[in-house]
This record gives sequence, C-alpha cells and structure tokens, in this order.
Amino acid sequence: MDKRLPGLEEAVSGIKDGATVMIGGFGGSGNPIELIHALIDAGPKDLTVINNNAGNGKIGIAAMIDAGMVKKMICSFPKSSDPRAFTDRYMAGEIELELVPQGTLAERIRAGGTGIPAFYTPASYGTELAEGKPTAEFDGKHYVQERWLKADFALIKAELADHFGNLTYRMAARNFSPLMAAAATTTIVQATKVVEPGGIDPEQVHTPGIFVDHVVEVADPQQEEALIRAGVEYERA
Amino acid sequence: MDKRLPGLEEAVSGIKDGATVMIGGFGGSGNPIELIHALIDAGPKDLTVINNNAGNGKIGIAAMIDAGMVKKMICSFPKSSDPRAFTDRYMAGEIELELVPQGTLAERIRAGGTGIPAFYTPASYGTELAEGKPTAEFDGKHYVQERWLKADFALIKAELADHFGNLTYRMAARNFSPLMAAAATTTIVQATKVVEPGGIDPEQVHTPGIFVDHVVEVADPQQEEALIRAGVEYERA
Amino acid sequence: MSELKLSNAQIAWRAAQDIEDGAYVNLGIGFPEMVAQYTVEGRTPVFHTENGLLGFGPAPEPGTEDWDLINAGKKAVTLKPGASFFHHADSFGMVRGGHLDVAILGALQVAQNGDLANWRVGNKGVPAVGGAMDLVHGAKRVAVLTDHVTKKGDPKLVDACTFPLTGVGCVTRVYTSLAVVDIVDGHFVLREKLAGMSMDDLQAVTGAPLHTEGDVADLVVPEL
Amino acid sequence: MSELKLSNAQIAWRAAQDIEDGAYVNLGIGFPEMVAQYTVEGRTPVFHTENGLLGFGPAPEPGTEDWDLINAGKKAVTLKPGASFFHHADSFGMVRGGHLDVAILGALQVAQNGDLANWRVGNKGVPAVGGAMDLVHGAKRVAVLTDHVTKKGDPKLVDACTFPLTGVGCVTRVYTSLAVVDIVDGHFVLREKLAGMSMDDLQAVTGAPLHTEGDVADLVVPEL
Repeated sequence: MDKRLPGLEEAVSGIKDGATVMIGGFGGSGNPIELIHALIDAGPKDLTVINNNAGNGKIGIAAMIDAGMVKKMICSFPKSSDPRAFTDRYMAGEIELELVPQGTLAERIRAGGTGIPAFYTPASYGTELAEGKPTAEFDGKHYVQERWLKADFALIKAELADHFGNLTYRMAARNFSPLMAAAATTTIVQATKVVEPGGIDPEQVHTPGIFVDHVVEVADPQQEEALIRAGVEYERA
Repeated sequence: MDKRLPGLEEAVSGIKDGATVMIGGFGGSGNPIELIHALIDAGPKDLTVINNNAGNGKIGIAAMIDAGMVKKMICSFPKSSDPRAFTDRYMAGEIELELVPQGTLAERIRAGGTGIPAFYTPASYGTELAEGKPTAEFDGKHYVQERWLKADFALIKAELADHFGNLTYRMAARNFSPLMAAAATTTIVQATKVVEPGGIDPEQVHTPGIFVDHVVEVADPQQEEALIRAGVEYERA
Repeated sequence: MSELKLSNAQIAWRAAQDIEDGAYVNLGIGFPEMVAQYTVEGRTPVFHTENGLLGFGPAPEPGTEDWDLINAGKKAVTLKPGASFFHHADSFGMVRGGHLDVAILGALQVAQNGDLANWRVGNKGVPAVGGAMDLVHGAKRVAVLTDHVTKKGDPKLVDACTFPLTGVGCVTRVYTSLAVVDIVDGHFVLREKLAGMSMDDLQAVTGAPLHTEGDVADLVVPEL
Repeated sequence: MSELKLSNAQIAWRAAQDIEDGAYVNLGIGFPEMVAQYTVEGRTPVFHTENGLLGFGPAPEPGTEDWDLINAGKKAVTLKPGASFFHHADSFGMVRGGHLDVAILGALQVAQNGDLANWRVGNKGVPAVGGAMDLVHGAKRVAVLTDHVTKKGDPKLVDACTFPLTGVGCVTRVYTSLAVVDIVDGHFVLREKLAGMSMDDLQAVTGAPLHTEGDVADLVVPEL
C-alpha cells in the first residue's frame, strides 16, 4: 500500500464539476495553497467549497472564486483582510452562502466523518441562523439539531505524512484538517515531508492513514498569509 | 497554577458516597490501579462506576465491587478472564447494570465532555438495547437517539503529565481516558512521570490541561493484567 | 456427504481471500481473528482494533507481552510500521463513519434480510455486548464467519432471527462451513458451495431459500 | 458628568481584575483581546483561542511571526510553556462543554435577560458569525465589554435586543464605560458605577431598569 502520487495535477484530477470540496485551514494557517492552485489549473466548475473562511486577496480560495469555479461557500466567516473576491460575487448574487457558526461547522464535519447523522448544540438557538431547524429541550435547556456535513473531496495540508497517509500537522495549522480528512470520500494531502511507514511515532499521529487517500510531497509550501502580505496574485497556468 | 497533589489519598478524598466515577482503561490497559485502590481505602459507598468493563480478578474495579462500594456499573462488557466479583453481585441482584454498546459508550462520554446533549447513532437500532429510546430516520436510515454521559469524577492513568495537567498516554492505554477527562467535573490523574510546563511538546499533548484538575505522580504503576496473572488480591489497607 | 464441511481455519482462509491489499479490516474477537493468519501473500491489509489502534501485527513471543499494547479481545499484539493510536471515540468514529472496508464477525444466527444475532442467546447470565452493535454498522462490507448449522444441526442461516438482535439488515456476506452466501435485497444468494454437496442437501440445512444469480462456484480451500 | 467615562483600556483593566489565577479564558477578537494586557500580577490565566490552541502569549516581535501560530483574529501569537494544540472540534468541545472559566466578548446590545446581539447590525453586506454563537454558550462566565451607550448616545444595555441575536440568555456580566452590571434572573443588577455619576444619570442612559442588591461599589480604575 502506497498512497503517494507524483504530482499535484494527478492529485486533483478526480475533482469534477459540481463536487463538494472541503479545504483545510483557518485564515492562512493550514491552507493547502499548492493543492488549491492545482485545482484552479484543472478548472472544475460549480464547486461547493467548505472552509472556515471564504478566501483572502487574489490567491487560494479567493482565486478559485475569481476563476468562477465556486457555486457555493459553506463557512463561518467570509471576511478577511481582503475579502473582495467573495464580497463582489456575493453582492452580485453570483455565489451562494451557507453561514454556519464556527463550532457548529467543526462539529458537523466531525459528525460527517464519524457517522453521526445529527446532534444537538446550544449554538445559534434563538437566532436567525437556527431558523427552520428542529429544536429540542434537554434538562431544561434549548438546543438546535444540526446535521452532519460530508464532502466528495478534502484538500489538506500536513507537515509529515507516511506512505500509508498517517499525518501530523504543524502547530495551529491543524484546525479543521483532521475533521475534514475523515468527512470526505476522497482525501488529498500535500505534506511538507513524506516519510516511510514507521517514520512517525504511532502515539503522535494526528490523522490516521485510514482517512487519507492520496499524498503528494510539497517540500517548501507557501503560506497564504505571507502571500497576501506580498500582494501575490494567482492566475491559471 | 500547579495541579500537583502530594499523594493518592488527597487525590481521591473529595469522592463521596453516591458519586458517579468514570475510570479510564480497557481491560488492563490504562487502568489507574493505584487511584482505584486509594479510593477503596477511602471507602465511599453507592458509587456509579463507568468503565468499559466491570472488573477482573480481585483488584481494581473488581475489588471495589467486592468492597460493596458500587451501586451501579455503566459498561459495554462486564466480562473478563475472572468476572466473579461483578457476576456474583449481579446474579444476586445487588448491583445495577446499564449495558451500553462500546462505541455508543465512547460517544456518549465524548458528548458529555463537549456539550452535546444528544446525538444519533445507528448502533443498537432494532435491538433490545434501544428499547425506550427515541429513534429517527435520516436519509432513509434508522438511528437511535443517545444522551450525553457525564460524571462527578474521572480517574485517569497517564504516561506524562505537566504541572498544568497536560497529558500523554502510553500506546493503547489511551482508549477512553481523553474522553472521560473531559466529561467529569473533577478529573484526577496518576502519571508515571510529572514534568514542568514545557516538558511536553504542545503538538503531542493528548489531553490538554483544561480537562484536568489534579495530578499525582505514581512512578512505577502496576498493570492490571500483570496483577491478574500473578493472582494478586487487594484488600483495604 | 453430510460429514463434509470446512474447518474454522478453512472458513477463515476463504474469508481472507476477499480482503484486498491495503484494506482496513476489523476482525471480531475469537474465531474471526483467525482470518489474519491467512492474509494473501503480497497483500497488506491494515487491522483495526476498537480499543484505539490501527496497524497491529501478530501476538508477541510469550513473555514479551506489553499489556498496554492489546487488541479488543485483550490479547497482546505487536506494532507494524505505520501504526497509529487514537482514543475510543475516534476509533468508533472510524467504524461508524464508514472508513473500514471489512468487518468480520461471528454469528449465532443470520437472517435472509441481513439481521444478525451474535451477542446473547437468551436472558440468563450477565449480558455483555462490547463493540458488536457498533461494528455491524458502517463498514463497507460486514461479513460473518460461522458453521452452517449449530451443534444440534439447526440452521444458523434463518428466515428470521429468534435470538436477540445485534443489528438490523447489516450483514452483506456469510462464510460458512458449507458455502459462501451473500445477502441481496432481503434474500440469501448462494455464491459458492462445496463441490460434493448438492443444492438440495445445502437447502435442507438452510433456514430460508437460497437463491442463485448465474453460476454457483465450487468452494475450494486448501488443507489447513 | 456625562463626559466622564472609562476608556476601552480601563474597561479591559476592570474585566481583568475578575480573572482568577489559573482560569481558562477566551477573549473575543478586537477590544476583548486587550484584557490580556492587564492580567493581574501573580496570576497566570491560560488563554484559549478557537482555532485550536491553549496557552498562547503576546504577539511576537514584528518580522518574527510564524503564520501557523495565530489566534482567532488571525494575528500572530507566541507559545507559553505548557501550551497545547488540538483540532477545531476539540477546541469548540472545550467551549460548549463548559470547560472555559470566562469568555469575554464585545456587544452591540445586551438585554436584561442576558440576550446578546454582537454579530450584525442589519441585513446588508456579507454576514459573518465566526465563533461568537458558540462562545456565548458553555463558559462558566460569559462577560461583555462595551461602551455604555452607542456613539449616537443610545443605550446598549436594553430591555430587549433589536439587532439580530448572537445568543439567548447567555451573558452573565457586563463591563461598560460607566458601570459593572450583572444579569440575574432576567434583570440588570448594578454592582459598580463611576463615583461621579448618580444613579439617576446612569439609569437615564440604560435601556432597562438597573436593580441593586446591597451596596453599589465605586468603579475605580487606574489611569491607563
């Protein structure tokens, strides 16, 4: 068993029009920039993208939106230091938004990966984001029923990967990635370093390989925040 | 902030009659034998104990049962290589049993620690263990609604702890412990080694200290399985 | 011909032939654990155990056990390169979340609609369920290993289970001492049977109709 | 007297006085982040950020930022000894599960029943909620920092919120530019007010009755 692929192009080639794609990261930390840009080059359309945010500047998810690939965003915070890409499309009615409280977003993805079709949370009870959702009372407190969230693909940035797809993440770049890796049918990982099985201490694996399908080494990955500050713009190759 | 206590006696002294106590471990792996024996010495009664199993031989949870301290067990598998202690009391009608499928037990405890009052699982649907529980259909499949499980105390065995209560576990001794640490009001840890804050890599913490209240160093902990095989019997000091 | 049947080892061997390279597999306590011994040469399945470990290997030499490194049956195991540890909720998340390719369990009874009874015979004694009710949901294939009949000769493949259920409509394939049977749309579909056994003889020891779809292959296993 | 009011720094200082040694604290993006600067000497609160980090410290020197080490506001932070990283579901499990001692947020309006509105003013523009709707549930104390009135002079402590709600009945204490007010059983209970301000003046800029329980202390803060 060897989940390595030689390049980014092969890694994203299965993502077709209409797919739902989870993309790891919170702001710039954990954003798989190289996988996203490879996906822009591949050019599938009508994608539903799930990420905490909705892109920043003219790279990454923002560049996907600018390229007209994104039909819908599911996120908690579609704002950033330079939110123009999403804001323009949204105000023009050209992109759908499903706004989800951040903790609920995380838990819905966790539920998707762990076979829990629905759960109850106090978050959003009594607010407009709970409208139309079932509610229930437990021990005198009110809760909203939320459904699992799954995806066809997840694009994940890891620090270490082994051939079996076991992963570790760097610092706070972990964020949504372990949850998304489990909630997607096909999970595609870019790792800064790929090692032999046994190269990661079994007690220190953050995402077991069972959740991972493809691994590509990207030895010197770009950091979204650094690119934004440098004013970088990505355009399809 | 320093969560260390000098000894086991102080660590368990707050556990009073009628308390609900989660005890980490799966079979012998992760069983906090020293904390359990200290609790036997302290001698509170009418306890509800939550563990995957219901004791083995004449030590640990089995010795608690023999000492008449346990009113009720919540577990998935009250059998073991020497299940006499639980079996005798159960057949005599002297101990209650709430039998929970193992994955549901884990998820109920996880829900207790993470503020999810109820969730749906396919496990046990259509079986006698689902009798009386609400059910629901999602996407054409049937599920059982399960409630969170919390406790007054958790007794946990860790490998490393720091002064703030950050923990790591040794191999498969991890099992239920991270979940129970989060689901109990007061979490009491015995650790093989206690280090200064900074002595555990932040990326490798298995249980963040926010879930831990007290830490006691037990430098050379006993292993339930080894004690069982040696025929050891624990009696109150 | 009624004396002719596969040993447990041979049933386990047959089940092992269907496990693909790289498959994630959970083997139930006891009889199903034997499947690991017959892993097909050149394939590397990854074994999962409910207590929080992926990628374990065979039992260690006696005397070298580490009792923090055990499987769901509380037996000592070893680690293979690429193993990982995780907590119990993550472990059953793998099960429930559909990440296992195969779960293989024992059975008291399997009904033609896929219902499984394997956790208790009646209401006596101490009940214990473990992870069985979770394991029957989520894996892409839920297979059962079993003698075709009980020691008394009663069918274990039945019209409807009479013992307490472990799960509803969950079994996809049954490997028995006489046959390989799939569950398809509420029916038993016979895929393989021992060459020396007639359809009538097999049906006579089966508690519900055996359907066929195309050819029924010979169930051929090595001496073990 | 109506010119007299605390600066944001002074409100943050006052809130910091109530944070116990060893408390686990989440500070909302923006104004609430200032509370960390006024940590009381000798106390070591542990700061939580939703994106999966406990135990972070102040911003690093400019030019030394590591953008994998950020807080919920996407600002670079540093690590203190005893820090830990975890994923987003575990992070919000800490919040929802009642493990934080204090969550401190900003507010557009707080109602006397504890309802909070702090995420959007109306229906225009791009809505963004982040973690606010999660953070208001679960912490043992949910405190708000706010000017006592809007820039136009309208009360921010109100009878009932008119802006879209963030959470229902969730706020336990409000630190304003004029007072410290608790929410008790559906009422505002005044605990402290600026010495130079009369009860009548304070009530006049508050949108619902201010109750008292025993003495009202002087709200005293240092020059900052």
